[in-house]
Amino acid sequence: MSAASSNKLTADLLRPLLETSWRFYALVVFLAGIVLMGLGTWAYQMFNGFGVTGINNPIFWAFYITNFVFWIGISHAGTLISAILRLVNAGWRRPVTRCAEVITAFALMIGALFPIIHLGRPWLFFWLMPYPSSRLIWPNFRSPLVWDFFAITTYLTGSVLFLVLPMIPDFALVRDHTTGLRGRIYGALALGWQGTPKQWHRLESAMSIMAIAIIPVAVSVHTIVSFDFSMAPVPMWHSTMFGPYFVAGAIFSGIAGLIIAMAALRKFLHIEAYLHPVHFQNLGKLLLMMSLLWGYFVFAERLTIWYGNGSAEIAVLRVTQKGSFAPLYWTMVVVNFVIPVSILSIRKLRTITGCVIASCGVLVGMWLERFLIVVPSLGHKYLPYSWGVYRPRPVEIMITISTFAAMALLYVLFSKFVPIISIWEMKVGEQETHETALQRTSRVLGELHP
Amino acid sequence: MDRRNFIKLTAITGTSATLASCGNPEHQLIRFVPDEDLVPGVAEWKPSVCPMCAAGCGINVRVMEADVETTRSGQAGVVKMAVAKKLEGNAKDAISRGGLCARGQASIQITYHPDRLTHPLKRTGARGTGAFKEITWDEAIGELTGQLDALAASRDQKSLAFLTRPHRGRRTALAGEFLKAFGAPAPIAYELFADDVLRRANGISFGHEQLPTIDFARSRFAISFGADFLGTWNSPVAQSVSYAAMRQGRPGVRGGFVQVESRMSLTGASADEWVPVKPGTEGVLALGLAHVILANKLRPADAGRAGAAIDGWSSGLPDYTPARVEQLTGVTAKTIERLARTLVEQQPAVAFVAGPPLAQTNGLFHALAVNALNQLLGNVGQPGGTGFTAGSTKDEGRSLKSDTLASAKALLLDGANPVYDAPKAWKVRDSLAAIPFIASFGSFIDDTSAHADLILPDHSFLESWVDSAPESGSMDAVPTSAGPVMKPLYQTRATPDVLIEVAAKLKTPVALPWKTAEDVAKSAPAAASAQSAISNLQSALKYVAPAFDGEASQYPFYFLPYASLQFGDGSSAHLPWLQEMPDPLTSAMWSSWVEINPQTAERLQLAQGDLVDITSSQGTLRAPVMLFPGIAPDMVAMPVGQGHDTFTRYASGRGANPIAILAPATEPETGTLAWAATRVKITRAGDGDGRLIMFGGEMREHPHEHETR
Amino acid sequence: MSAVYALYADPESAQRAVNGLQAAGLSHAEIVVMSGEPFEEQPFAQQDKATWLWYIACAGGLIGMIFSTWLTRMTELAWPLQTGNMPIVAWWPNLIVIFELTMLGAILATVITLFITAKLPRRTPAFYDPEVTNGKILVGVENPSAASVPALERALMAGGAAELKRR
Amino acid sequence: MAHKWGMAVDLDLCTGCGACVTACHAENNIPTVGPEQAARGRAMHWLRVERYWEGDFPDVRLKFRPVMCQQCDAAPCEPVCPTYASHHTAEGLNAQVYNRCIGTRYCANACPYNVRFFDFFNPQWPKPLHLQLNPDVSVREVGVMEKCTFCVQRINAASIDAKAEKRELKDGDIKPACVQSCSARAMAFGDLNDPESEVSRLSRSPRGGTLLEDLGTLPKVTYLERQTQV
Repeated sequence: MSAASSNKLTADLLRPLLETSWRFYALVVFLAGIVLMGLGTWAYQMFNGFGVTGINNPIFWAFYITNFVFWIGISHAGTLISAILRLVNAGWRRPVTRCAEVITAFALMIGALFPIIHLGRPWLFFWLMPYPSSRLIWPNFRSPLVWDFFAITTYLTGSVLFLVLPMIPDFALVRDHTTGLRGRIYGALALGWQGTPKQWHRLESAMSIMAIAIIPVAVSVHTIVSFDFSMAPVPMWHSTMFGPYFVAGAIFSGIAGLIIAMAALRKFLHIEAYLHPVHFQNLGKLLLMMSLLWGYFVFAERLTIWYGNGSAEIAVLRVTQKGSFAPLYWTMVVVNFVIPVSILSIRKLRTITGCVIASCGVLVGMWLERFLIVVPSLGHKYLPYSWGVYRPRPVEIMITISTFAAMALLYVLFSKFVPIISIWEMKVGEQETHETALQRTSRVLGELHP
Repeated sequence: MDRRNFIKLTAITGTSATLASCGNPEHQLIRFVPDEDLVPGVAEWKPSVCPMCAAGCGINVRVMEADVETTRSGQAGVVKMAVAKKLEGNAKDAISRGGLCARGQASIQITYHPDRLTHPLKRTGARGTGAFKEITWDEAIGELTGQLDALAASRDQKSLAFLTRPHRGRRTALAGEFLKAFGAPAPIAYELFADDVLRRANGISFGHEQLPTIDFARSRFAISFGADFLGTWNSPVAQSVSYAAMRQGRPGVRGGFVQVESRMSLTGASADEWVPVKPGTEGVLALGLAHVILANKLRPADAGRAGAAIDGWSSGLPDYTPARVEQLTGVTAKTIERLARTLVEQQPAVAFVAGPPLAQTNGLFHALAVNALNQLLGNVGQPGGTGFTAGSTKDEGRSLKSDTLASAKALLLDGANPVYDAPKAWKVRDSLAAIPFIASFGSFIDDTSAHADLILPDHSFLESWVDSAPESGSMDAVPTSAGPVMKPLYQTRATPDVLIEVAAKLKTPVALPWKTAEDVAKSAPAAASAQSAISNLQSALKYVAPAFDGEASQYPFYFLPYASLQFGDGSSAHLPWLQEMPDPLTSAMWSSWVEINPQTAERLQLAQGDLVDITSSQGTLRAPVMLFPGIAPDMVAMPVGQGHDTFTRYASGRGANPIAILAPATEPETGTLAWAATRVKITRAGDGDGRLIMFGGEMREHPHEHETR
Repeated sequence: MSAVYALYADPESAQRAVNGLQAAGLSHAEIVVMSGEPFEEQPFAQQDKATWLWYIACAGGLIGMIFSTWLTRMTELAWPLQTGNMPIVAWWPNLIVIFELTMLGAILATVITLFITAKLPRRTPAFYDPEVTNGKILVGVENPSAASVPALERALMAGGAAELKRR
Repeated sequence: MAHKWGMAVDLDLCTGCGACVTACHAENNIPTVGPEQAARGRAMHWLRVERYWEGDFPDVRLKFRPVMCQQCDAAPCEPVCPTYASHHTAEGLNAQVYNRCIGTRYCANACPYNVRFFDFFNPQWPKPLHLQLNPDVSVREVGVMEKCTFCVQRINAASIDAKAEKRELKDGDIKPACVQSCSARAMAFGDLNDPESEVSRLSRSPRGGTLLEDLGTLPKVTYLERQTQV
């Protein structure tokens, strides 16, 4: 490719790093404020006891676990999607992958925080980790919460590396385009990258291996999250389809999150030239597919329960669909299925705006879905005398809101300090002709089955 | 490992496996618990008597050493002393036989109540404001003797009134002696749910003016007319023990049990057959059963005095044919026939009555009618029937009427709380206001003692000598007494000691046969006076319809205030355990409520928890709705116990007091309050505001079984 | 250190330079190439392709599997408490932990190998030119013997270098 | 042979009087949470008496069922605990080690009987109510799960006394607070491994059954169905 276009690309994608408007600071201060309030609320909860939240007997899990599942779900945006796209080497992935992988890393960090926030004695959370302690206590590997610990650790490590490795050449680039302290910092981050053929080869093979490794891990993570529920003999939790159901839901909400993030970046970083409507088109199609898949899962689940007519399950089914949870339930159905399907299945409507609208709905809907999995079942277990109701209180609401702020904040800061679109991959993309794309695809697939 | 270490261990891990865990890593946990958190100790068991009701259950008290912050001779500090830890029924006691009801279990909190009075008090503010100041015992006793001397000086001894609760054993006897010697009238005993009507009836029918002891254990069939004998009536623990023996105590024999009432009580819940009747017609049903038995000559017709008390008995009760009884009671003739035959076939069978039926204006009739039926069944004084415990005493006392306190110039309060549990119409508040001097011996400031000028707080029962002479509950019950199980926590004094001291300090001292509270408790009761008491009836009784206060057109609902399982007549509403104990039938905690039949509620568009105004001719109160399938559609019921103006942090201003809106109707023969003879109307006052607190969720085990999916 | 190199605007001329240097008798280990992006098509980009990375990843996975198998079994036996009527060593749940640690092993092995073989991280290299990240391709020789320099320069120029640099 | 502690509840005798509920509070230092917290569903009753209405007036019946920890042999609450705070003891009890509990509340969700309770706050005993606390039972701090222990402190006390007197435990030596307080003798406690014990005898009754049997939790509390007069 011509040096000119290469320089233009570099300039465009470095602009966010080099130029800073007051809006950026305003946004950061605003978000940081909310995050601090959230932390304060958590401290308040720890100091006064869990009673300041709305949970009660028998509804021992509510907002926090809902958020946990929600954020872990969102985390499936990136790594999984970008890994798949890398493997099939979809050309249009290049501007998308990094935005996606960042979501994964941050969403995982936030999600992994909730099991700790929700502990009665959070200061003892480290008892979940296997280490030789003087108490001679090891964690109980039969507990799905311990499985969570291992799954999330693996997934987080994997995703962060998956995100960071392709950033090295871009750090080198920033290093060469900046001076002074900033230059030295990026220089350190670049790890002395030169760009010799050997380095390029190693990097690319490593990425292929990671892509292959990360996919089963991602699937296992949300399956294990679903095990948190399906291992307990609780009506409508104890289900064999929860694994795939949760994974589908996770990818569903993940794509929605990605679309929104991309639209935001496109708007605020003025990189319309690199995030084209076609990217949204394609992601929109993916979202449509996942929406249909989700609908299929929900139907399969509900029909089985309804037809089976087990008294405990029916009680939960009834309270969600007809009872006090019905408004939430039907809202979920509309925003998760009716709206996305009707918008995205019409080509004309599958615009950036259309996709964003659908995605916002899906985020709300998927949060509700998790809430409707957690709470109604706990409130309606086998002995009706012990049924209960749940009302959230300001504490858990505040903490929930602040995690969304935290996500936004991290994202804003990241796109400030790292090229949110992988510059070198863009260059490769531009030099790559259609034929070579095909050859490459076949080669990568060849690597898959040596 | 010795007991001490063991207790340490359990204190730490709070689980088993501590013993098993020698060699098990679990004992590693110990070093993570700071030593000061551990309270090792060894238990000792001491006998006492439960004070919560007149039943007089013998209990064992678990006593252990503890550090107590207390004041000894003006010196505040921490002392090691033996304190009570738990109350359990005494297995050797004829009444409790090792069992103890919820109220009994919770009575330990009387001793440790944070709002218990710790020293004598003198009123500073206006009466009823509860403004008091601390004084010494010398001042307090000086004040009391001064007031009594003043009465004596003005030759006005008879205007000294002593207000207590019935059946408080030797304590009442002491008061009686004191008053007699001082020249004042006998003590006034008041209790809302007193059984005077039943005692009178038993006097008439059987010559025992006393509550019956029912021998369920050897009975094959029991029919109870409104008696909540497993919950709140008479001697629930003893009756439960004996009831259990009737049900499962004999191989191959399971005694049957039918409950006749209009609102399902705790007892009704255990019945094999629950027979709802129109309020105030229970006696008619009893005579209907008797009619069938007589008409079919199923049993010898003679029912002695009991029969003679019923008009038309000798002629086979012509007015009580099943058909007519069905009209009056609402119980079908078929049921009456069947029940009558069962009563005769399942011998020995026993019939008894108590509670709401006797709280009607025609209460005595119901009691006599059931007595006659019982006599006809032929098991009075027989195994499996009713008997009368020997050796119980009858209080020589007066009962409280609307005018009893009018003449009083000085009033001594000992436990009774009429401001709370007497109908407003009696104007107890006003009479108190008119009395120049009021002294209370209570351990708490309650609705009544809030009006006192002087409070001389008594020890708690665990700190004092106690005695009991059970009136019923077991045929082999004997009067007993027991010493204190722990030292007093505070600057309190045993009321008997106070009375004795006052008696001696009066200008013209009053001679009492006792020197200390111990003597009083140990002294033998006066020779069983109950047996001798035989009352007679001018003429045999016939059924007259009960008179309800309030026109049915204007006040469409019967209003039933019932003794609550937790609070009885409200005297234990200040105990947190009982406040938080879910009511067995409704699962409500910390609340009062009005029970309404779901159909009625639907008609009035009332949902669970909605607020309603309940209005009688006497006034209005507001309470949340409790849907209650076990109550007649034309009746509403409220538990007594909540709605205190003043009764410690746990009960003050909580809920509503149904007694407040009762009409002052009385049973003519005994003049006791007919507390079930009021009618009310209900108007919706708004949506629920969370004042109805329930522990339970659904009230049915399969809530939606009849609905389609 | 010293180095002689030239910067090229397009891969073809860079390739010509490489060919020239090889003609001048340099082994391709001596020829240094740097680019701001991988150039799959050019022969000079094909060197050093062979790698053990795939096998090392599998080995890492195996280590993870063995470790986790030992960990789960060992801890369950070290703390032998009955729960829910399950065996002390409960394989079903353990398999989940084993799977996760297997994957973790593979991932870590891959990344570590990457860093080692690509000689990362290291200090900002002495022999480097920021122009590389502007799309230029660097071809040169490190520490050339003074005698050979003119020959090398000729070879590099033959490639049609934009500019020739020496340090 | 090791003991296997079990309980039998005769629903034909249970009158629903609630004495057991209060006795349990008195024995096990269960805090009173007060009206505000009770309204939020934080009331703690290790032992509750469930009541269910059947039918409508006038043909209405009421059914009581005391429900405490069923001490399941295949307890769903145990394996889900990440720290072994909830585990099975040699004598078949579901032990709950408060010190080891970090408050995931997973066990409470997994328990089909809803008999596990969470300390939402540090318990309060306005002085001198604290003098009543039973020193044999630890007071639970905020953030941990607690539940019926079959009055393990009494089990251990009796075992120690028996050991001291160099004898075997006899049937009836151990009475948990609820069993002890029951006037109607509706509850029996003892060793299920001793076929002669009262609890074993009752558990074999044709009226006997366990709660939510189909879930396969193997509870050690047997309920004897209520009889009806024929």
